[in-house]
Amino acid sequence: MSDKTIWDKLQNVDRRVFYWILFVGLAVPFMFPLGLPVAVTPPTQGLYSGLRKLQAGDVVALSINSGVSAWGDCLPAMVASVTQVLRQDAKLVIWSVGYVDCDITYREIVNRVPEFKSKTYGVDWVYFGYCPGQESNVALLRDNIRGLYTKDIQGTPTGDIPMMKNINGAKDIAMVLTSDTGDVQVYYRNQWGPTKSSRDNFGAVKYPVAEIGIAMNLSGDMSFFLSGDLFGLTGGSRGGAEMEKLVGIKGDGTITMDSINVSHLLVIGAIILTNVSYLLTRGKKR
Amino acid sequence: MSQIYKRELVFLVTGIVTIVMILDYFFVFSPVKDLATQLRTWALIIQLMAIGLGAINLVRVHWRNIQKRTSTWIYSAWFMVLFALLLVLALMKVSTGTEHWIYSWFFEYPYISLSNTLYAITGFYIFSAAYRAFRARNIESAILLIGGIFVMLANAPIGEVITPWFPLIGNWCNSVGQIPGMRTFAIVGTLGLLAFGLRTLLGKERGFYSEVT
Amino acid sequence: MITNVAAYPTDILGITGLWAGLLLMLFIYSYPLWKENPLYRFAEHTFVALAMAIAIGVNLDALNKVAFYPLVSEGALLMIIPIILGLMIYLLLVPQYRWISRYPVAILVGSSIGLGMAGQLLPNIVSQIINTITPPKVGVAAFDWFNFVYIAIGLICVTMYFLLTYEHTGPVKPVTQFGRYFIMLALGAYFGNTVLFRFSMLASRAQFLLQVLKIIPM
Amino acid sequence: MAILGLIDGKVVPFFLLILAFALFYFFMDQAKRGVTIKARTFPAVAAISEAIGRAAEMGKPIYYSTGFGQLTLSDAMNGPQTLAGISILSHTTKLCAKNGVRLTYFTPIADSLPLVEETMRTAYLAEGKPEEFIPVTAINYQQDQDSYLTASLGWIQRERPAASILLGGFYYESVVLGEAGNTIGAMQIGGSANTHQLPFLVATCDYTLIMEELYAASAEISGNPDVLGTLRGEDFLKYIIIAIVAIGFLLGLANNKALLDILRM
Repeated sequence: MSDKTIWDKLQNVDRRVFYWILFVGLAVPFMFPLGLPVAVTPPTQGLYSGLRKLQAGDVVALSINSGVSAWGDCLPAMVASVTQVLRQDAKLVIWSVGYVDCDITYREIVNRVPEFKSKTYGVDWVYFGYCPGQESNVALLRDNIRGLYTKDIQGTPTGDIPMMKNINGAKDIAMVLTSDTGDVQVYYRNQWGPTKSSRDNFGAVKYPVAEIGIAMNLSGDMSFFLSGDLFGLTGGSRGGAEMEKLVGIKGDGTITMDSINVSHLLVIGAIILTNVSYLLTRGKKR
Repeated sequence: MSQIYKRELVFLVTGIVTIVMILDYFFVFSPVKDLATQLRTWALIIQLMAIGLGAINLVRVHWRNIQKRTSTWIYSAWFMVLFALLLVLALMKVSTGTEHWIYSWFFEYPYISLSNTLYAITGFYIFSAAYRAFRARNIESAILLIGGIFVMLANAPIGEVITPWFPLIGNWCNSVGQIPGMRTFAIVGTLGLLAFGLRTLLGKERGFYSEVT
Repeated sequence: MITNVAAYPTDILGITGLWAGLLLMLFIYSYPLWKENPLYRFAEHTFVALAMAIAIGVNLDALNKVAFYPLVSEGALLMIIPIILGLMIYLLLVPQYRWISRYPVAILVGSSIGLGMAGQLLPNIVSQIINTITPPKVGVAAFDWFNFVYIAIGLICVTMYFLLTYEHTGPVKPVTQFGRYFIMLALGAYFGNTVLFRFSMLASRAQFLLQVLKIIPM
Repeated sequence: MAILGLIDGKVVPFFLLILAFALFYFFMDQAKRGVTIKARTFPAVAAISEAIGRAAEMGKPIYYSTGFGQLTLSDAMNGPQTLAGISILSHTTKLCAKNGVRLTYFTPIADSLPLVEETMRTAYLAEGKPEEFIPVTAINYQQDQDSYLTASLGWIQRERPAASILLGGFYYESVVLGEAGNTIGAMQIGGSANTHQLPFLVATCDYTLIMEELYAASAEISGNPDVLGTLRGEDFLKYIIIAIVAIGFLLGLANNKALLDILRM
């Protein structure tokens, strides 16, 4: 009927066909896991080594700027990092300048890290919740945490929280771990960058910031890792899987890797198909 | 006279705030620092309070749909009911500090699930975008394609199972290959911003502060 | 080895919540997987209402922390100014005083442009130049020197490509052409990375579907 | 040691800022004196009028958005992009008013509403059609990135706009909006200074404004000579940067770190 070959048709396949194949392709490996090995990359190793240098009593700021919607990418690495921080007997100050739903992320982290059970709230960790305001907030937090967070999430005035007695800014905090889907790590680098941390023996010239990011930002952030502006960096669920391997836990990062493998093969297959069909049909038209 | 209040003074306020922010960034001069910190807090408060304006716009849009009986009016009505219910619960939470179980339920399950769903919907679209964009039509798109494929195979653990070259080349693209492009983007973007900022400072960039009548 | 602790909910709220979440997810995905339809519209309007109400609650909470609490409990009277500025934005709704609403906006514009101009110079220009011209350490592999040359030459080519007020002709033409190649490689690499991110998001949704249906454990 | 009271490590950036301002000012002055500066034309800007012509023929609306922009104008990275997007919105609205095309602007940024509303109102007024501007249909606000995206997707399928214009601080919505527009065959014009979204805008849009082009486009639209002067100033700065990189590169090959020490001041 029509002179269209299969290759012509392939160039204009209804995109919904791909969507169905993709969704099924992502789901199947959860039921039948393959368990391929994961190699650790230098940026993830950098984060882990940085955490290993923490001493008992050091304060780490965890800035949860990724929403629940980015759990797939950020939560595994956050859980693994927090586990390591607590194993080093360091303290945690947790806040968010990014997302409204950080309370749920925070709760999930506390649920998933058994190390919290042996710690005391207010002494070993404190949570301030979310405050909208982005970069201006980060700039405020550098010098005056109490100016932004007058109370913690339970309503205790910040000055009355035992571990916050001597902490009010970047100079009292050993390092920042920021988990974000956008540019919050940039805010910390730009705003906190010139400030010295409480631990100058940390070995970093710049203020120690590590990014627990989404894979998408990995190539952009990579140059900051190479230049030393970030001491560590994990990208997406893959980074999470690497962190889980280093810390020695089995979490969602490791489990998701199989799906990632299948879906990547699918997209590469589709790209090969489109190129073959493109080349074949182009030859014919000449 | 009114033109001054309506236009020139607005530019003046913008300019002063801009300069305070610049000075605060570069100099250790405490009066400027205090002023800048104040202004940042003010900006935050203004931003927080502006949300009501958005809510009014949204409610007006849906109210109009209902009034005009547009094709989607029934959904607008559902929006109104749900919004009213949740708004009352949200205000209750703010004033009393305790969360009503209906509010927590809506927040923890439907809201979270929906925002995850929307965030993940990109997975579909990126698939079809890749299908169309990664076609080697000329040298440029061939380079795009090669860069993309190698990085994907470096990211997925399966790449290194096939051959160790995939992560090697992919990681090179990631850590070195993309740098000239991305770095220059950062540089020229900032230059563009500087020019745009100066135009705003001098009151030459009036597009967004359009003439008031 | 420690495995994550989470379990399928047993209470009615948890179970209905999971199923509501799943249904809404399927309604939304009916858009890409099928087409725009009444179920999608329902989910769309539900979401818009939810997001708006929740955001109002969150913003009021934050206002309380940043403005009202210091004003009332700590006597920070200066906080009255931003509150008045914030109220001024609502004069947009009153035709004859509409222009007043620009004053608070002017503060926002000034602070973003000021912070942006000052804050981006160091990381986006100076640091980028420094990183480009810092030679590899003595005694490293020849490959690092190759990277050093590659980045510097690439940067110059791409910058030439962005010249806006000079024609790309004569000897500049091949340079800008190379600039485009460098750009394409960067865009390709970025695209490839994003694929991983988007797929892991979608994978966790597929995981959620299977978990709610009890096909795999929570 | 502090130079002129400048914070350590910020000396070079500060002088760079002063240099940039001086250059911009110099070329603006030159342009005012009549030195002609021709900026490279951006196909994306010309495409806006083409898109509106198409919409007028088809009797379909235009979708316009400035993106997520971190939900506020006061964001240092995205605020200026949103403002540039609103500047171009002003131009687009004028063309729409002239051709009788319906334009709907979608945004999740509440504090930009005063600017947007005034911009659009003024554009209609300039075309002598103030009564045709109805804020409720022209501006569609949604709180939050995700719900803004849902509403946009629904609107795009229901109204089937002839073109979708995406200029501003975009985040993940770029690829979704881009592909959704492709599905219905809309003409697409995109632009952002967010590096992370450029691959998708380039892949899904017919015309793209990359990084500084977004800021420069509003200069081109205005055609104002002293605005074009700033573009020449930018180019001059690029030559300076190229020179520094070239010199630094040669010094680097010789392992001389003098220039690096100066830049780190």
